[in-house]
Amino acid sequence: MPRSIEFERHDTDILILGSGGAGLFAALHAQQTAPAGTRITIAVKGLLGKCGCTRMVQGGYNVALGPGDSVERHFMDTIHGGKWLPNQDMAWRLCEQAVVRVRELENEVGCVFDRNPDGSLHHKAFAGQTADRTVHKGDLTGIEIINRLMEQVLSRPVERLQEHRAIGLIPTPDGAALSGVLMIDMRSGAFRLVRARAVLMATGGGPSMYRYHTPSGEKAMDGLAMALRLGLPLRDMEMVQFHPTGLLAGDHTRMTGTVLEEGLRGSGGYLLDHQGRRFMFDHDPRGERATRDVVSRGIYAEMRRNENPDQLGVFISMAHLGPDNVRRMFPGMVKRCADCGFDLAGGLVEVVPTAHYFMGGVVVDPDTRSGIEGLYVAGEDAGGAHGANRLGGNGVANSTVYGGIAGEVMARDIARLRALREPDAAVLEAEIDRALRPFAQPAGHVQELRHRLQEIMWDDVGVMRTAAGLERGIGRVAEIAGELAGTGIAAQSRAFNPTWHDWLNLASLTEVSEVIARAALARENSRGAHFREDFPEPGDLDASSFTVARRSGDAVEVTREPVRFTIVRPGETILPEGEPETLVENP
Amino acid sequence: MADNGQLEVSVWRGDSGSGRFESFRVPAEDNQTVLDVVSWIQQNLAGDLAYRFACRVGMCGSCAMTVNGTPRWTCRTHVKKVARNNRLTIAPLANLPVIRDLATDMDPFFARWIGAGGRFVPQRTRDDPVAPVRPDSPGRQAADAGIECINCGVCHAACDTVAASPDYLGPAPLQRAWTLVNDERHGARGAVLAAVSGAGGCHNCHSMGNCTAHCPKELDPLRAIAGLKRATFLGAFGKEI
Amino acid sequence: MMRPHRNHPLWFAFVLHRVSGLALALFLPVHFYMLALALRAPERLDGFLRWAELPLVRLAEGGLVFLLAVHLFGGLRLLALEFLPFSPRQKALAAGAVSAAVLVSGLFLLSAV
Amino acid sequence: MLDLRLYIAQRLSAMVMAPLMVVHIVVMIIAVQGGLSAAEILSRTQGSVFWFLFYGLFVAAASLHAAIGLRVIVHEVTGLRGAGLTVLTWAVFGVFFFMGARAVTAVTML
Ligand SMILES: Cc1cc2nc3c(=O)[nH]c(=O)nc-3n(C[C@H](O)[C@H](O)[C@H](O)COP(=O)(O)OP(=O)(O)OC[C@H]3O[C@@H](n4cnc5c(N)ncnc54)[C@H](O)[C@@H]3O)c2cc1C
Ligand code: HEM
Ligand code: SF4
Ligand code: F3S
Ligand code: FES
Repeated sequence: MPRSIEFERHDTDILILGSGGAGLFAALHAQQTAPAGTRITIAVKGLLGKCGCTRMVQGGYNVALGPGDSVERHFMDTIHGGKWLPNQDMAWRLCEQAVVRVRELENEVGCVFDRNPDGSLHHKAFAGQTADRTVHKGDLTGIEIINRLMEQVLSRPVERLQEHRAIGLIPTPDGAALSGVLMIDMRSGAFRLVRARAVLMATGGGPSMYRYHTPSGEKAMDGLAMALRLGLPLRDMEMVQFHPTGLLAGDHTRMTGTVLEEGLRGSGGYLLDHQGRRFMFDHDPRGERATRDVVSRGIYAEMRRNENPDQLGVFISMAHLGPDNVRRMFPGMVKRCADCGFDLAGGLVEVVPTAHYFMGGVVVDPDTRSGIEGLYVAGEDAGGAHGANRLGGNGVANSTVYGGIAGEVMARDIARLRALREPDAAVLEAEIDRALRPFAQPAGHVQELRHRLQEIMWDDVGVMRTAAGLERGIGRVAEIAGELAGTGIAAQSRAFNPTWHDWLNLASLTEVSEVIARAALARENSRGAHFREDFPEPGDLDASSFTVARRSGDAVEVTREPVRFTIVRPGETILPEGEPETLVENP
Repeated sequence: MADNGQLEVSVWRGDSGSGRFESFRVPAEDNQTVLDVVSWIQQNLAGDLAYRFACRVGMCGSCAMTVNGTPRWTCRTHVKKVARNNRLTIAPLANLPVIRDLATDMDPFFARWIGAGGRFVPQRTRDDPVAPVRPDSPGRQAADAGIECINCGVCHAACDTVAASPDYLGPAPLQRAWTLVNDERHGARGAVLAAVSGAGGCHNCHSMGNCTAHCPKELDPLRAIAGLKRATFLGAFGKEI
Repeated sequence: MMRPHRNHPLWFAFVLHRVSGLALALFLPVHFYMLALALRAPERLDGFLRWAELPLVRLAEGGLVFLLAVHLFGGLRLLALEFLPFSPRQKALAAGAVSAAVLVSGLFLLSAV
Repeated sequence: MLDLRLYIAQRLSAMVMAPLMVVHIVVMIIAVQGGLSAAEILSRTQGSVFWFLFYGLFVAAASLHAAIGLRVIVHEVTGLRGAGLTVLTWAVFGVFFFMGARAVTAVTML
């Protein structure tokens, strides 16, 4: 290959990117399904099982195993939550397989979810659901799931490439199939091309291009940026879910943006403006207990109205429930706040809406196959299952269900995908050049650029959007992209160089940010997480369409495709006749 | 905070071969964690400072380092809690190979985790209903006591027996083994007891309690290991525990 | 040498147990040797015992009893920790073991003078 | 470097020694009050099957216990392992047991 920069090669049969719920389940199922001797490799940006958002899941996992609940009911809630935009076949499979997956997690993987005194699974009520459906392990559900999955994977013959960052999906020269994935071995700084017969992308989205965001620190939309560069179609890219209560502790601390859990509002916490007034009833009769999108907009509106320069966000106040009660009910949250200097039980803690989850993603079929041979996508990287909004508890269900499916499908497909494929040398070279770019530029300040991108996205492409703001945002994001291309990094060694990876993160975030803004501009109505001040109505549900963005050359094109109501149409339900609308006392 | 608003931070730089401390001045802030300090140095002064974090809220256990001589999670350690005269000394976690600067290789730690039998062996399948487990049963309570470990390696770094005896499985893997011994659904309790009874097993623990004293999750590996010793001892005399 | 992560009672209890165990292991053979002399050369034993009347030696002997007591009670604490239902009050037990040891060896010294 | 077998041996020997040592200390305190002499000790112990078994048991247990204890310390301090460590353990046991046995026979027989 005509290159000055060396790269190493590695071949495997099944390559999995990411070790969240999707990646680990894929590895496990691939190992269980594939013929003996199949090489399975899991490559991950951090340490296996110790990065990604699945580990951070607090609330729990939605599964229709609770009293009176049914897959049909879970499905209908998911469709309603998604404002009729979900791919119904994917949503159905999600709800149906969640039941199997939770049994598998308990019976085969070894997780223990909280129980009722009689020994049966405990289900709690999460907002937006018509049944008690969410299984959990205290408020640290993700740790239980990932630790147990990690043990299963670590104790099996699965090859590990830790601190390996995927930077490019490399197709075959004719572009008909995927050859492999270009990676950076972050520890040594070496490039490594890993060819595989089947590749799963499970890098987990993660909208960290917003000033306030919850996902784990290494997540930067790498997967979607790579898919975009390969020319794959992405859907629902305007759909960014904000969690209403992220901690606000200043720009200098990584604690800012992290989640204060939903349960605080659910159990009666107040949200107060800078004068100490409860404002949520101005926005919704349910007050603080309204759904995430409504509360996020309520807070955002309040923040805009607020003229006190010393206060950016609003306050959450729990003290009226009795500080000792609060300490007993939310020990983890109280301690976490105390560790960073805030008194949640007795005082006020400043909060802001914080970017939490990305509903958009690569267009896939319900078997996780993408538009190109050899590439599969699961978890937060895949679009379709959630539509305009994700129900709390459906995120981890989605990643574990579809990760498992991907593992099985890949293990079966490799019988067909026999040979390893040669890479397109030009694409490979271009990706390496792209990654090395900062070493050839005059040193600048990557972090400052990232802050600027985050401000732009928060201001112009955030909780509430307008055409003018989005257009301005698109222009400003392009400026950032331009500046980044000319910004170098001072440290020249490629080995374990976090600033290089900050640069690459920002490159991914900028690429995807543009797409979010363009998709948001294309959707001239308000559904779920997407709110247009200039088009506040949801539009005709029967004529629902979803956005599809695709890059060709340097331009991003957004088209619309009608939603196919394969299972249920707006206004209809698949619940049996006579079923109550909800089984929850106070939904 | 600081009189001059500055922290004096000494950071260990180097690799598995050699290293030394390097000094940095970092602006002090109100809500500042040790991880924020390290990040600030990387973002502003030393772009190639190697360190690791992920969740930033005490869930992933990636960010542990030695801060003023003590192993800690850094994302949830407030500077005010540990700084002495506005000084901080930050080094990589002890008892693990250093990759570079503040990042250690955690593979040996996880190898021990699996070596201690730390993996669930099923007796049911995904086609069976979920097993009933009474939350107040003594076994479940014992397992719950240690189940929230985030495998941060702080206890591993704090334990002098780990330092002295390279084969020793160490507190966190042994604690996981104890949760499995108490998990009535686990299909290989005997195998776990056998795994922790070898030359590097639980019997090497001297109950020095550094693990329990430093676990950021306030878990008690000391107690779990005592449980394993008792169980294996009784097991050797043919008594199921 | 003293690293801050060791600054807690259970670690000191461990060190005390190790030091006392080691000292006992070194002392005991000497002790056995002295006693064996009773058979082969009683007069040397008597000489030794006279030497043992010296106050300084008395004190040293007291120290050894102290070591034995420390190790004994510390050992009992460990046995209790490992074999009895676990008590979270480890620190109190460690302190108790040391005070019991002080008491016993104090008694020994008092009765020696 | 302490597996279950060694652990059991060490803990059982400790359990055996504990009551023996309590008795021993009590006897010592009483004895010291009267001032020690070789004759006194010997008159108390010589020819006594009880004291022979008492101290014999102690010597056996202590030899085992100390050998294992030193084994642990040597391993942790010097890193010695494998055959060397095993040889050392048995050597310590041997020396202890031999010297102890000599003392017990001296004190209780003849
Ligand atoms: C704080 C928080 C709380 C949440 N609570 C809940 C909840 O209660 N219930 C719920 O259902 N959902 C919840 N979610 C959402 C849920 O966590 C995610 O939807 C889901 O876990 C995503 O799983 P995943 O496997 O797709 O991605 P992740 O778990 O994020 O895993 C992605 C993996 O890919 C790796 N990766 C990223 N980029 C690269 C690259 N370039 N190369 C190689 N590897 C890469 C990452 O390091 C990571 O290992 C929460 C999310 C957050 C942030
Ligand atoms: C009197 C009753 C005794 C009891 C109850 C007892 C108890 C114990 C226990 C439980 C341990 C294990 C400690 C650990 O694992 O950290 C131990 C270690 C040890 N004991 Fe004893 N012991 C007794 C007498 C003795 C005697 C007489 C000697 C000397 C010959 C001795 C020498 C040692 C040594 C050298 C160790 C190793 C210490 C270490 O590993 O840190 N013990 N003892
Ligand atoms: S026991 Fe505590 S200190 Fe040890 S790894 Fe687990 S969480 Fe960390
Ligand atoms: S610190 Fe080490 S010695 Fe035992 S009690 Fe904890 S594992
Ligand atoms: S960054 Fe995850 S525990 Fe600190």
